[in-house]
Amino acid sequence: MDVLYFAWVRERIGLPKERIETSAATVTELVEELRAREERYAVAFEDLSALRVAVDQQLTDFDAALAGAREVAFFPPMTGG
Amino acid sequence: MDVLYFAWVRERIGLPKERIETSAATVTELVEELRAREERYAVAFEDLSALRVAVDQQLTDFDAALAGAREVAFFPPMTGG
Amino acid sequence: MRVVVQEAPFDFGAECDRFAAGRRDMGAVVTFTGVVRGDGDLATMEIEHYPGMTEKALTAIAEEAQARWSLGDVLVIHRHGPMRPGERIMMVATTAPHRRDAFEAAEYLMDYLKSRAPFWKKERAKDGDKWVAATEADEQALTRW
Amino acid sequence: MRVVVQEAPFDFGAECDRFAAGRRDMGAVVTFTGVVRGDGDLATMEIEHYPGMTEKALTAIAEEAQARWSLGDVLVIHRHGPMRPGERIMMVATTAPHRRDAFEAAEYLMDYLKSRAPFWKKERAKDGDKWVAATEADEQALTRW
Repeated sequence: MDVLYFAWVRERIGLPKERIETSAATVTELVEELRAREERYAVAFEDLSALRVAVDQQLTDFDAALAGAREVAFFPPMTGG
Repeated sequence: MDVLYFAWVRERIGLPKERIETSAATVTELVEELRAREERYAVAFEDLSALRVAVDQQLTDFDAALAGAREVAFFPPMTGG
Repeated sequence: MRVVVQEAPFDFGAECDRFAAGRRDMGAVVTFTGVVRGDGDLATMEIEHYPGMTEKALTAIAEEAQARWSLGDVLVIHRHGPMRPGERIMMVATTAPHRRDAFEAAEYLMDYLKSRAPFWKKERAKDGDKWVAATEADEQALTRW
Repeated sequence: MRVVVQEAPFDFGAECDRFAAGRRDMGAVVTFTGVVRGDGDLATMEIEHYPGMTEKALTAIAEEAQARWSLGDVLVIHRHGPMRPGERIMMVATTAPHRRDAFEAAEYLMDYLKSRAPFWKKERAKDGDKWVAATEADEQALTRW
């Protein structure tokens, strides 16, 4: 699965995108796996209320299932316009 | 005093502007004078609820006093924009 | 603030561009233009106005908008005379630090100049001429403000 | 409907003019453009986005506007990359037979693309860089619709 990071999430983790092999069933499980990896992930995912998630380029929430997902992205609340 | 007519009021009365000597104290009194003049005025001023009035280029109502006024205009509700 | 009453067409794109140019202190620019709709067999729309009062009424409406909202600038252009379907009748534009002010002020300008500026529209069609009647909806729109 | 995501500047006046051209069936045209405000010592504003999702999100927002209001057409242009104060970040434009629809749809587009399209702004100033935080007011704006 491709995992993408944007804005300060990208900066904290130190890369924009990586390929991850995971059997996580939900976004929350994926976040737990990432947090356990290294300090920079733990820091980036410290406060989930400050984060948003998209699965296959659709905004969703952290309960979302990952079955069949090809791309998950994490980022702060959007500031377009 | 200059009296001006616009849109269908102008068409019914048959002229855009005329000079009138009047001692009418209010717009309503001026309207009464005009109505008494000729049929075309009576027709134009038949239904005052369909008319608007400006005194010296300020929208006002038919109770407005005419003391010192130089210009009175009658017209239908406006349709700008 | 700029208020223009003219018979000649105006260049909407150029006016938008000029109005928005160099607004380093204003985050939001809203423009509106009204177009003659080619309803039915409309040949021309003729707009009569009250020279002198028109400019005063539009200026008063623009000043009131500036008093009510935190705006950078206001532009009002309104034509009179004959126009064909597709021609642009008028435009308003507002700038503000924040978008909500710019949008609300532009809607306010439109609502007021629709019903409180001395313009009257006559539709000329094959089957005759007709003065456009003011609508209850347009009068109602003023109660918002 | 036209949705454009690009790094290059766009010509606001030309886009307004082209968008409003030939709308014989549409009485109302509303445009909005957002400008980088030169607050404080801001040197550049840098906009990051999510290629692929950005286009999908903007298209979905524009489609929803077309479903909710009686519109003729919708235009959305949004830039990414570095911009200086005074540069135009984005624009939306709507046409509708009636002005209220055109205004409301343009405000809806702005409210949604502010908080639901994947863009993130970073302010670069002399005393450091800072990600722009989403505001409670912008999130609240969505509850209107």
